[in-house]
Amino acid sequence: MITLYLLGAASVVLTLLGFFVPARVTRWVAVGSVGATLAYLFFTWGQEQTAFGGLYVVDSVSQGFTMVALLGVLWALILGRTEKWEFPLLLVYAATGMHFMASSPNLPVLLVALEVFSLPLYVLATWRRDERGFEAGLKYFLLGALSAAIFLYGIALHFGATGSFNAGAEGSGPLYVTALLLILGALAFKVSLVPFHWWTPDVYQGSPTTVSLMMATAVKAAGFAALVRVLDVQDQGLWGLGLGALIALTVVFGNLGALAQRESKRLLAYSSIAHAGYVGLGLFSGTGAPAIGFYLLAYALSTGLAFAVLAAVSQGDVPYERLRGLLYRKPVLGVAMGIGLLSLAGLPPFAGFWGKLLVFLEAARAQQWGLLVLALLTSAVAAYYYLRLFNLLIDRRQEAREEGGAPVAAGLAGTPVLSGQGAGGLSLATGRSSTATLVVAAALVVLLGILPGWGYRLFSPVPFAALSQAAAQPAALPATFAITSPSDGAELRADEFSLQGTGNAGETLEVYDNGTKLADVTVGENGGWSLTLPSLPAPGEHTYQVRRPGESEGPSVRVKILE
Amino acid sequence: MNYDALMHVGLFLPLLAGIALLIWPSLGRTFAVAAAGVTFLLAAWLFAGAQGEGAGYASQTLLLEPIQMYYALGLDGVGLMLWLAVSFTTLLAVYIAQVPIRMLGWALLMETGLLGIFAAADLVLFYVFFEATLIPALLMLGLYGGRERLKAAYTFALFTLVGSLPMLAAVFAVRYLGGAPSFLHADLAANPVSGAAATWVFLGFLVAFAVKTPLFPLHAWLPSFHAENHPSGLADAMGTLYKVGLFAFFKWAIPLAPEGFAQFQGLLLLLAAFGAIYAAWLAFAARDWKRLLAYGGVSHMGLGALGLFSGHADGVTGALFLLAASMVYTGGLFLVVGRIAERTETLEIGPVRGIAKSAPALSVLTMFLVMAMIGLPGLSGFPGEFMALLGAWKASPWLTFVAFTAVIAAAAYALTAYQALFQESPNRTVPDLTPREWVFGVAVVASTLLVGLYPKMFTELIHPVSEALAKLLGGGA
Amino acid sequence: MQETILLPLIILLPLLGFAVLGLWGKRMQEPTPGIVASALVLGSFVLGVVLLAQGGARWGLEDWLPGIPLSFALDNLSGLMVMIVAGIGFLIHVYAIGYMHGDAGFSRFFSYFNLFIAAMLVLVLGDSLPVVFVGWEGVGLASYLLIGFWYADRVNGDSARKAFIVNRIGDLGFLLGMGVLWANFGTLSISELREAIAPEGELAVGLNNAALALAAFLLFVGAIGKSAQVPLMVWLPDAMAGPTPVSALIHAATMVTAGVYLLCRNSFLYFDLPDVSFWIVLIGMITAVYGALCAFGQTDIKRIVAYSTLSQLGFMFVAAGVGAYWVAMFHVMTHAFFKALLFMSSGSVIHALGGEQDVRKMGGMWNYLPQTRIHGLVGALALGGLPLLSGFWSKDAILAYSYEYSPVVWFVMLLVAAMTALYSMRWFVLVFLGKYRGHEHPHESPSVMTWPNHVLTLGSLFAGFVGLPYVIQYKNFLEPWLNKVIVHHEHEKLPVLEEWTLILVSAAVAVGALYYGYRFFQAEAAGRLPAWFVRFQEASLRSFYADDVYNALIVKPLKSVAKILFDADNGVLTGFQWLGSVTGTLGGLLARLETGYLRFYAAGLLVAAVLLILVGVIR
Amino acid sequence: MSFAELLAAALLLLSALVVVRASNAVHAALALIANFLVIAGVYVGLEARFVAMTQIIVYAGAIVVLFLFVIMLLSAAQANVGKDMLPGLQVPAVVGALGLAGVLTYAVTRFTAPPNPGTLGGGLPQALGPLLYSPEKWLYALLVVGFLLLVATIAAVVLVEPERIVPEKVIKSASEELKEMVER
Amino acid sequence: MSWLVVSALLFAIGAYGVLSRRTAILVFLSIELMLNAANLALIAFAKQWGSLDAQVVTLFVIAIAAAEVAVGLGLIVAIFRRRETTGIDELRGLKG
Repeated sequence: MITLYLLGAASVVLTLLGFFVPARVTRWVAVGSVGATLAYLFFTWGQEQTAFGGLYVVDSVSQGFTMVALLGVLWALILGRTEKWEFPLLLVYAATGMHFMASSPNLPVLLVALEVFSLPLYVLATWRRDERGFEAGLKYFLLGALSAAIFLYGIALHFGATGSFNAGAEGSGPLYVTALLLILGALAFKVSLVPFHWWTPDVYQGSPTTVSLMMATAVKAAGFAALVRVLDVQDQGLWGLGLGALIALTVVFGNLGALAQRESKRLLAYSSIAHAGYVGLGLFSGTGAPAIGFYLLAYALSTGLAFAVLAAVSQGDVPYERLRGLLYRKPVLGVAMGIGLLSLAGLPPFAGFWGKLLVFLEAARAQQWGLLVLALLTSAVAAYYYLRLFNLLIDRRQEAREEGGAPVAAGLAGTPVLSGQGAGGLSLATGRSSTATLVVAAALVVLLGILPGWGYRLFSPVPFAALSQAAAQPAALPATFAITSPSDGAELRADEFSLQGTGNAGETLEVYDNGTKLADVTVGENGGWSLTLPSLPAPGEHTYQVRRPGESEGPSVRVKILE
Repeated sequence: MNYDALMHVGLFLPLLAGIALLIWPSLGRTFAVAAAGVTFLLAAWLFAGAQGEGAGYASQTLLLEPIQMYYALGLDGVGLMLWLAVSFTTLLAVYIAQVPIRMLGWALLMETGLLGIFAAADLVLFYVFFEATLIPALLMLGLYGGRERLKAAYTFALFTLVGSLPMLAAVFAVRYLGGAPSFLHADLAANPVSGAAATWVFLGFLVAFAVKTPLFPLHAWLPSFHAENHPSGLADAMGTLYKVGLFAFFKWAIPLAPEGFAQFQGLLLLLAAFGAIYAAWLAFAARDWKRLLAYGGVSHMGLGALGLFSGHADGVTGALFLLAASMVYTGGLFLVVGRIAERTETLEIGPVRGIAKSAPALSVLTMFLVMAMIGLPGLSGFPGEFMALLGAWKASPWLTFVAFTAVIAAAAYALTAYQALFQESPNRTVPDLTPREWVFGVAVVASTLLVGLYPKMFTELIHPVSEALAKLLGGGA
Repeated sequence: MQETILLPLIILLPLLGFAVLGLWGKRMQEPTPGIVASALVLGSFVLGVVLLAQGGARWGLEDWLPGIPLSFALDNLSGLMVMIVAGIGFLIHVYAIGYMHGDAGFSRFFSYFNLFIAAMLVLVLGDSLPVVFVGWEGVGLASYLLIGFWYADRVNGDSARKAFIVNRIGDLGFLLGMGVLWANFGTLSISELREAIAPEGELAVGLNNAALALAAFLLFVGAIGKSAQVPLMVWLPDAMAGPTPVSALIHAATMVTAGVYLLCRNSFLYFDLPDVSFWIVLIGMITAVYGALCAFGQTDIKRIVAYSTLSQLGFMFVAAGVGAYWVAMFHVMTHAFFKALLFMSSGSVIHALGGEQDVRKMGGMWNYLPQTRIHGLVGALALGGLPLLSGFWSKDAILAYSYEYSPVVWFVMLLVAAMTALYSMRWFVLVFLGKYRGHEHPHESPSVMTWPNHVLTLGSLFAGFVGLPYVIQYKNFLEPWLNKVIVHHEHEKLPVLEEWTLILVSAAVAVGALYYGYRFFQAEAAGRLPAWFVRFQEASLRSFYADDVYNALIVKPLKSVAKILFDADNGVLTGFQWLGSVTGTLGGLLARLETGYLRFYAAGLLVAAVLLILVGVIR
Repeated sequence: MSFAELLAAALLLLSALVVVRASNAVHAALALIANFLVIAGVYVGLEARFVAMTQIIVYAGAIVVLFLFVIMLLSAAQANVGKDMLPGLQVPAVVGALGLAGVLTYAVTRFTAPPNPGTLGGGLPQALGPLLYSPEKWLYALLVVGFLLLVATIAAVVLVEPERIVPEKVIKSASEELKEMVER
Repeated sequence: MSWLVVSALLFAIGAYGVLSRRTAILVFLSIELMLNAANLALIAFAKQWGSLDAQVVTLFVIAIAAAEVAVGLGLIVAIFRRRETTGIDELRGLKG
């Protein structure tokens, strides 16, 4: 609850404070309050709590994903130096909205929370008040409204099918499936899975780099928090195929599209689409939440590094030429960008690799081999365009000539060159504080790369023992057990007669003869079991059935016993 | 004596030294040589320690609990030998190469990666080191390479990355289809994958390790990697150490999916044999020393691969011994070529002739290493090649014949190049060996001679391990 | 056969010489390196003889390579070779002190010389095949270093490289032979192989004959490479580019006979394989004929002797082929004496004429070089097979055994013996008789060069008497001594009458050919040769175009294919890059989907939603 | 479906089509108001009287009026301004809409009414009130909606705020930049 | 029960409106129409399920619509002031 109060109070105080104190103070108050919330979250880790009749839930998903969201917002706050005090205010509003979204299993609340953090984003997108800013804002707004409408209709149908507004409600039949898929579509829009991703490249490129940073990191975290809750439904069959198609398209489009890009912000937009696809892989197995959380944290830090460096180069477009030889001109920026790119590419010593590994493991655990191979192939393609950017950094050839004639270095130092910038426009993120964030983030990426255990523990809900035990037994496959011999309809003499069959290793099953329980049998290590009948069966028709303890039906075999 | 602690220190010492060098290059070369030297001493100490019970060391601590992944290191006979080879060659490289100090830092970073590859006893940890070593190698090529270095960097990085991604899929498949409780080598080997899955798993490993052996079609990145690297030969020597394909096949691919290996054995033998003769043939037409050595290396590894894939104990021992030995002398040759390039300002074979007249010691040193490379008996090249031949013959006589014609081709291309540079009527005078180069020369010559004349101290350790592998494949001793 | 550390000492002495002279040779004055080297070789000779007298020795180290021991053994066969190598080696070392006088690389020469002796001793004393192979390639290396000793000019460098590469082809055969034996018998130590293959002198029953034949043939390929038999003979004539002591030691006495030694050492393998033996005889014959024919046309004094070595090696292989292994070793011994003598006397002549090697610019040495002329005469006569000289006895024994094998072989070899006599006389006449055609003022060589020749002359004269044919009551020492070690078929004696006729026939042929040669080649000295012979000599000079054929058929195509493959290789690379560009263009197409129109996006969104629901509901 | 309901449904669909097809923006807005009024009537029929009231007052009264105001402000009466850059989009639009309608009707008609529905009590404020304000029920949601409205107002203000005159300091450095550019 | 079908049709018509209209305001109007369709469905289901929760949610939806309109029209006005047009096809700076 405290996080809720902290964020709420901060928003309200900031709204009023803005009129009395200069913009710089509001910015630091905002940074202070978000930082405090983050610290609080960190220290009260693992304390589960539900309030407001189940509408506000504080569990590992909420804490983890809120942390990632707040991280993104905090980073944007520090980088965004501007004269107008509303900028930090809107960011805090967005942060609060994201917390609402991450910590509520109730669908209408999710919808409202979605709106709460989208509205400031629409405005922030147009912050630079230039041609492209407004275009980005409008596109994001209209498509956002459209997806909200779809979300709402999904909620209505969901209510129709299940009678409840809670995310994880069980249901079946076409109405429920349509509802679920509509909701999935709306949330897919938010996290930019492919058929719903249209807005991402244009909006990331149009809005100021600091805001794009926030979008790439925080918005994705909030979106996936909601997705994790919505898709927590037991029977995966309902939405499995739909999500699989989305992810396959996302992974292919995101990576291949990125190959043809000429401008680094738009490239990072495509890369964020691709990464959304990889995260989606984790949704299939029931225990995917911690893996997704860790991936998002690693992704947020890495892509944050990339965006932060771009923010230091220019708030507008950053064509490749501007980055050539950055390592030699601005070593700190170069190294930070390098680490970010390598981590995004998923190279081991950095956090990105562990994120990918964990998510792919979840996919492997859910037997999604097709998607897994596709993801791996496309991440090879991804490695190419990250490497192309990386090679630009270390390219020693002549320095890039910025269009304004002033070499990039000079552009970094002075205030923004007059290019239709409103007085309140965002200045470049070259202050001491923003370079500090770069160093901290880079350190975190490397630290998580070396000790992924800590990062993962941040997101895992169940106390460790239970989880590792869950992971130990090979695969929590949907129950497949059967009787293999004797075959159905066989005629056997009474004496040479025993039952064999298959099941999950280490599981106990009950064997019934014509409805009466004969004996319990435990499945061996190689997934097979056998039972020699205690009492010789009476001649005549017998139906042998094997069931899971506590269930009423299971596969059965009809056998005729001769004299 | 707590050897495990030594192992951990030995593994991460170069990393720390490397980072220190990157941040404060003013520490200078002596610091780098000291770090590499201590690592070598540790490796030697570990090696000596293991002589007794021959078991080696193992230590594991949980790194990522939910997926049962351990930070597990295990050094058996093979690992110890390769540790010795890697640390010795790095010491030589760092001691002799005239390079910007920061590049030494990258080399030390790479050394940790390599030591990690050979010591990792957890599949995911192995994958981490396998990929992590790519970064320093890529940076050394990208930052300090020649004109076409970016293109070479692309090809090198992409070959490795695209190669190792199917391996990641194989890592998952091995764990989840094999039913092993953790990623530890012992558990994974205890329940290998069987049936159709084994083929796919092995294919995954095959692609990644073929790039690193390098086997025929996937060797395309090697010539440009070596040709474009820093002329001093440091990056090339480290690159030679990075050819871990054979070891990786031996330790991870074959034990984890023996049935998969059985299916691919024919193809692999063919590729190895073809690679050996093809690369030797290309070396004949190479116009500069680095490409020649690169192709020579590929041909050598082809012979080793033939031995390993034969599935017989002596073939496997031969392959591993050849791997370790070739690290020392091929690395040494690259460094010597670096010294020659510094004297004659060119790596081409041809323009400069007859420098033996003015630099006799240099010519003797180069002659020695060239002879080691073409497998002259009595030097460290021969035992490995010979054992590989004995094993390979049992697997397939014809392929062995084809592959080992590369031994003849080796004599041809190596001596032609040697003669062109050292022997004809001199058109230049170059300074002879400096004291530092003398020390380097003596070290390389002594080690090659010792290992060549008395291979028993290594084969004794390797043979039991390769016999176990042979038994696993039903190949017999 | 006692286990003693002294045995490896025989090898270590010259090895020590190689190391010491190699590192500190430069600091010693002119003759000391030569003296040190010769002393060490003498030391190992004495040690060898002592150990041999004590009934041989053995020394072994288990598991040098897994399953392969590092073991040395000195028995009668290797004892004989040790005596030849160390004995004649010592003499040639002494001779070289004189010959190499004033050369810049004096110490370097003697260090390489000692390396050669050490390698040859390893080859000879090795008891397991890989150890023999170490020696085998060791001598290859030493011959490479010594042929290319004066590496300054390109010709020497090329011929050294050629020698090494052709040897390597033979070595590959040796390697593969070892592979076969290892695959079938699991061991490579010669004594164990002997137990496995021929326990009591007969072939063990139930052996895989095909594998045995393959192993034997492959080892024979190794022998062909090392002993310069027909397919791989091109390197021996070019090896004359090295200094004369090198030619004398390596390309006459020791290295080239290693092939014959290998066959005799592994006689348990060959003695019962008729088809492999047939091949050995065939190749031996062809080489003998080819060598003899080429010797006629040569103009370089050393190349005449080189081709004669080629021919004599043919003889030895025929002897081994027909099963008379001890005779082959007998011919190796006698040949070592008179061939070394011939080379060293040629060396003295070259030394006397200040480096002149062309026989057409020599002649009339008879009256300038008092001692060398005797050496030359005895050498030529021994080579020619003058009865009672060593050459005659060993060659006659070979002819006798080949007669039993098949009269055709005997007849051909008789012809070759005649030709040998002819070209040996040609050599003698062109060098020593007639008047001096050059314009140097020849002077006799110093005593350090002539004394070794004196010893060799004695050897050439009396070496034959250790193995006289049975008909001559004089006891034959060599046959029983060697047959204790060599596995061979019991050889039933020819009837006395036939034996005598054979001896007389070969004696007559030899004397006739010698005399005719003496007369015939006076004309060449005066330049009045019959036209057909001159044309024959041109072809023979080019050694019947063997080199050109090899270059055209093998070397050139290999080089051009290498060039093509080299360019094709980065074809493989561009193949992969093309793949990259394809994905690039595909990416371009996908990126163009982002048309920028908001309504297009909205349409995409809704259509996607509809499809998603359809997929979900229908399934 | 009684006659009145059929009539209401027809009216709804008709007015919706007008909103979508009208060439004049004002007509579209007015049609939307009509649509909302009819829906309010339907709500009353479905025992949701309070919602019907809010629909009329807030939705029809405030929101659409705001639309009308903005249309007037921007004098953007004529609906389809500018050249149609994507003429080809008509086909997917129609097909998409029909597809959507088909799928949704299919899904909706699969609805099976639950066995024991609760009583609505005419959807009067007396029933809705406790639901809305009791912490156990929807209070939290209400708070969040309140917060949303706060955000909306601030966002709207920021969007349409004119360029504020900026304190002295900033302008000077901008001009320096200009001078510097000129010299270089 | 038929109200559900009507709401579905209304939703589809709204969707058609979004795709065919070429000015921002009218696109936004169609989205409002879609929102209303959803509201209608909610109320219809409330009637079937007999639960008042759905009606509470409808109220929230109206509030959301209000908030959206506020920001949306603000954005459209701001764009109009900058580009003198409300046509959405002209705004095509970002693509590729």
